[in-house]
Amino acid sequence: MAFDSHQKREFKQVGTRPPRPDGIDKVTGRALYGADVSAPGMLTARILRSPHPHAKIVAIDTSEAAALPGVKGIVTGADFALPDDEFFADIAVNVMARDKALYDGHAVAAVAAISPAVAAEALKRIKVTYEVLPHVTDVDAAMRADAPVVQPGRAVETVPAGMGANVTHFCEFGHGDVADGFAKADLVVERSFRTAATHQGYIEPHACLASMTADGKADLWCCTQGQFNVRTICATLLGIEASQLRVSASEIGGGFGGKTTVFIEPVALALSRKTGKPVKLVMTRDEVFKATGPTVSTSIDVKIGMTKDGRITAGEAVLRYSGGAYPCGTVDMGAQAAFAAYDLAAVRTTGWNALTNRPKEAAYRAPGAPQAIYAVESVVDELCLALKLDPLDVRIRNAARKGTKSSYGPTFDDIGLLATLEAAKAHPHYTAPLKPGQARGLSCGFWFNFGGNTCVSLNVNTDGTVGVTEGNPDIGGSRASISLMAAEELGIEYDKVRTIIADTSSLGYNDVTDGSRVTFSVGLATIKAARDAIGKMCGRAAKIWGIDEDAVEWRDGAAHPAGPNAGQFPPMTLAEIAAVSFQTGGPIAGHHEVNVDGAGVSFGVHLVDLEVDSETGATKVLRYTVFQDAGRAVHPDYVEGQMQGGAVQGIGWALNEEYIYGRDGRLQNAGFLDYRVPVASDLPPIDTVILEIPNPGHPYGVRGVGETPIVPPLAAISNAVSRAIGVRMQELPMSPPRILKTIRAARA
Amino acid sequence: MVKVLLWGSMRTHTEGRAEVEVEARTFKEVLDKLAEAYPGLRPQIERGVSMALDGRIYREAWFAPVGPDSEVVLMPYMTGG
Amino acid sequence: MRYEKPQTVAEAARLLTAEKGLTRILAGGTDVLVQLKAGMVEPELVVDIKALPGLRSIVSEAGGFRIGAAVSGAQLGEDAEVRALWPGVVEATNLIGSTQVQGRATMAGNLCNASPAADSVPALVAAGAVARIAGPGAARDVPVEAIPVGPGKTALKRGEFITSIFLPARPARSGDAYLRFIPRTEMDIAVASAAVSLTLDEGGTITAARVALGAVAPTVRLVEAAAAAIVGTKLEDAAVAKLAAACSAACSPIDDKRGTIEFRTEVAGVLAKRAARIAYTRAGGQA
Amino acid sequence: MSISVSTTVNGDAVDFICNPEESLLDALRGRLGLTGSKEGCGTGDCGACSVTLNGRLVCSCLVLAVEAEGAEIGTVEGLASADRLHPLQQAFLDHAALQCGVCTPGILVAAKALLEKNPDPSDEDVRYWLAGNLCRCTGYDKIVRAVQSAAAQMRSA
Repeated sequence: MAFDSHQKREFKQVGTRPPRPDGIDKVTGRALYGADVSAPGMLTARILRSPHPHAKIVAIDTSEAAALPGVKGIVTGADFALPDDEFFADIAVNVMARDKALYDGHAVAAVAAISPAVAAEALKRIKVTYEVLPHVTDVDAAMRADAPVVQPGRAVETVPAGMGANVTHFCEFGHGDVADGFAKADLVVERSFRTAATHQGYIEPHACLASMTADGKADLWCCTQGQFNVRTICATLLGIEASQLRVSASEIGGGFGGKTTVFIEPVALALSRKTGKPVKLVMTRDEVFKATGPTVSTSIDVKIGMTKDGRITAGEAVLRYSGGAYPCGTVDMGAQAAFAAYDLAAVRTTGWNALTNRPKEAAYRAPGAPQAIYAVESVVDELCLALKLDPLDVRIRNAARKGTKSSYGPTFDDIGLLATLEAAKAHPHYTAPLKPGQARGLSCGFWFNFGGNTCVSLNVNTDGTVGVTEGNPDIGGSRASISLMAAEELGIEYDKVRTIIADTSSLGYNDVTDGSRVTFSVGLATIKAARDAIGKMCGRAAKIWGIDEDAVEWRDGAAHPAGPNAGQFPPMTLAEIAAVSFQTGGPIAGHHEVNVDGAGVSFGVHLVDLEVDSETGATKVLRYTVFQDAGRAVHPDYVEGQMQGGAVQGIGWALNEEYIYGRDGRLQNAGFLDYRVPVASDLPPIDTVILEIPNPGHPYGVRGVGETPIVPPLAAISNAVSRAIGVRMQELPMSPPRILKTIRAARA
Repeated sequence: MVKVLLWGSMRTHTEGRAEVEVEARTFKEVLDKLAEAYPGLRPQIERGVSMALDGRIYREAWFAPVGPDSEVVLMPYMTGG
Repeated sequence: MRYEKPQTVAEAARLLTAEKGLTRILAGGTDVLVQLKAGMVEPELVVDIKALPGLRSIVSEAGGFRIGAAVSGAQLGEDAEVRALWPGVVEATNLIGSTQVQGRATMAGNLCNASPAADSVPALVAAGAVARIAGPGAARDVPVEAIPVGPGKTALKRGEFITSIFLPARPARSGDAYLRFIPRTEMDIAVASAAVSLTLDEGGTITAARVALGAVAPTVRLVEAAAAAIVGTKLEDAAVAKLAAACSAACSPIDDKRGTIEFRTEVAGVLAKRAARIAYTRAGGQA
Repeated sequence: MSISVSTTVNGDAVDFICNPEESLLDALRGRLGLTGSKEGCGTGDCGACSVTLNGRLVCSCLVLAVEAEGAEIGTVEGLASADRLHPLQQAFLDHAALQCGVCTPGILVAAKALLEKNPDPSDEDVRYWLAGNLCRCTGYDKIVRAVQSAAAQMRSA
């Protein structure tokens, strides 16, 4: 274990900022994304979607569509296996509805045709008979006993009897006596909050090209965060063996969690199976919004007690999340994360999930945490204001640290929260003067980070270069980080390493690119694969020198004789050993396969200055600084990139992004025109401060960095807006009409 | 015996106890013994649980060794984005 | 769908008149292509008018400018003379969509799309601009405010299309301005908007004004009471307050995904107030 | 009904056949195999399909393919010469101004059009010019820095 764990060392490559290996392809337009490949004889597929939020599918008549010249195949729900396992069954039913359409945009049939125009025409000729049912899209409404039932009988055993039929999930976390804690407080504040569902908003719509032959062999090209997971799901839904389905991950145009599952891939495969031809299926943007996975929408109550000198005596939160039309456990993570930044003697969080007629939730960057932490950090800010306390001092005072029993149970090891808070306090931004009308807000953020199944092969080429084969799609520059770690461990130059992402037939299973796991887990496996190769290279050198393997050590990219009896030999470099590898036993490779644990948790603190136009409710973000513990920043440019990108997604969530449903249960804003992600002119520079508190669970101290940055902006912005207008905002997004209404209501 | 801290909603199936003791030397044994002693926990265990062992979270590792002095906290199986 | 690119106005009119099915005019295409993509319209015939004589030029005429119907926002924005005479109209047009959309979008298209939220239209209405319409009969000139008759509906008859928009000459000491409210800084449709055009006498008193509002009624609205509130004043606070109140009173907006009735009504007044101050300053007044 | 179109793409004369409904983006990607321009929305809201049409920056999803007749089109594929990246491309690599990279072609084409019009833009000029190019990964910070770095380099060249 000692060898796996973090050790202090001097890095030569890690921490530098070389160009990414896939960079030139991406700036020249050569990189191939999901929709960029075609196959000879390919058909185009389109999906027919329910216009109703909730409806019984009485009948589907495809005969007129099938008769249209150029239509080669049509599938409906009946063409997919319904797995016994609920996890897969829910995906299957989401991919193609069976007896009921559960949300506006739910797929009900799909067509493969010789051209996009014919496919579009065919969709119009499919006659679906619906019996429209009452619908519910609001989480609080859905929890009521008299709410329309989205799916009956889906509650897990923890849900107490007597809850509404849409309640599927209940969880509770915490320790200590909260009633006693509140009694010790000088001030207790209790508030309710709501957050809208938001979408990951990746710029590349889902796209795939499927090809399945009569003997059951299939190839699938798709944009995904995890080709192995796509294989598992598609093989299950189509009833084929994993070995027969080879999934290749295209370059991926953003995911943020939204591409950790499947929506269209099984449909394309089923159509290819039916037609005997390759089938390309690309979502429109409207389909992406309507029928892929946004976040949960939430309704949250938070109660916190504080003493006059800023000590939190107890915290309590009730979280009501809806993950759409299917059971969803995201509230677990929200309930665990809500108070993670605090060292509390008494804390209790309870979480509920309720079904609504909305699309099936998919992960979005730290799923469940931003909403819960927004609510908690808002109440902490209100307490600081009321007690006239400095909000950073209060957070420092109450910060979780090594040895703190976390709000979700385990005791924290080395964590970087305190250092991050102190860095924020020492930063010029925190004390910069504000002009009249401007306000400053801040928030802590937290995410668990994960490891997971990881498999890496590292091949030493005879010319002294190295190929690293990994299995996680590169969304934000991870190939560069992996190459850096391989080069570091091997002691060779960065540009001697080429890292590629394998298809599912070329490497063992890798978990999805999620949970901020890639730099941490794939990095760890790469370092160990390099050590495996180093061991073999030391063995070859020992043979050449005629000494014991134990008497060879690896240093600065070369084998050296070591120890008193090793003898005197000039070191042999990797290139020298590789050059004679055929003569010394054959090709040299290193491997590592592991289910990685020990991802260190990550904390961040965000500071924002903004001003609100009190006549229109418009918010202008003026200055923004992100402080985050990265454990070890392998490629600092891409660590900063994660911090900046996550912050801006959070800013969008706080100010403008939301799923807007009409009374008819239909999504009103399924496009980038009215689903308003931040544009360049909305933003100031996003400054970053990277802290490096090594993760004890990684050889180089790496922590995941990708998810934490989306957590703090919601409350940081809300706290600043609330300070600017002098009224506590309690709903996201803080769109101008909502802010103006709040200002007016407070004045009235 | 290993003390296992459960999260709140699991207590319904452990006669209200937040901490239970089982005889186990590994993560897998903890899960097996829990399911055996408290059958009501079985569905959740089958859906997936993680375990924090002395502060480090393990998502699936059956053979992660657990000692009598270890801090063992059961957690829901988690996913990220 | 057929695509035609006629070389003369007569040919264009003939094509449009002859087609029995749905037709669409293509100039910048930034609305038409979105509608095609969404399947909102399925025209039988699209007539590209960009090759018609004069449609891509800006010509001085009687102290004002005749702007061809296919002149893009970007081209208009690069014309220093138009910008100097009607800065509000040019800034309004330049607010339509992104830089990319500016490369194609036209004022005439913005007008004919007949959206109540069209950015250039309130400014054109405030400016007293006149559209020249070609068609099967003789060309006719119509004030821009008479073109849209409801959301997505225009007063153009079968076979008719706009060939140019005329921005008139204006007296010395005149200024105009346009402001819209959007939740972001760019890329949105106006939630409410206001355009003000005014003329001052030598002492800085407003002698004439036109005030138009967008996105607060089924069509862009010319608010005469708002103009009356500031004519004869030097835009003192009381006059500005009256202007804002008159604007808010003239609103009959809807609640939708972009804004509420309450918000639009209030913000229209705020924007009119701010636009009036800019126009006043541009006209040489000391605000 | 198919229409034959003769046009010029990145300086090369090319012909293609298309349907009247097809967008220029469809033709570039589907007919000419130039998949560097991306479709992020198809409605002019994301800028991933940005190209130049007779020197003007446009969304190729909002241009009919038939309108390319006789026109000069510039795409991301035309930015680099055989042995040399455009300064903007190099700056984007040097400044890590891309993460997933799918918006990058459109942003490069748009930024090039900006620098041709305004070789010395302010940060605000860059941000407003690029407001029609959505990037969901970077938060735009490094993009603005990269454009400014390329601009400075191009001014001194």
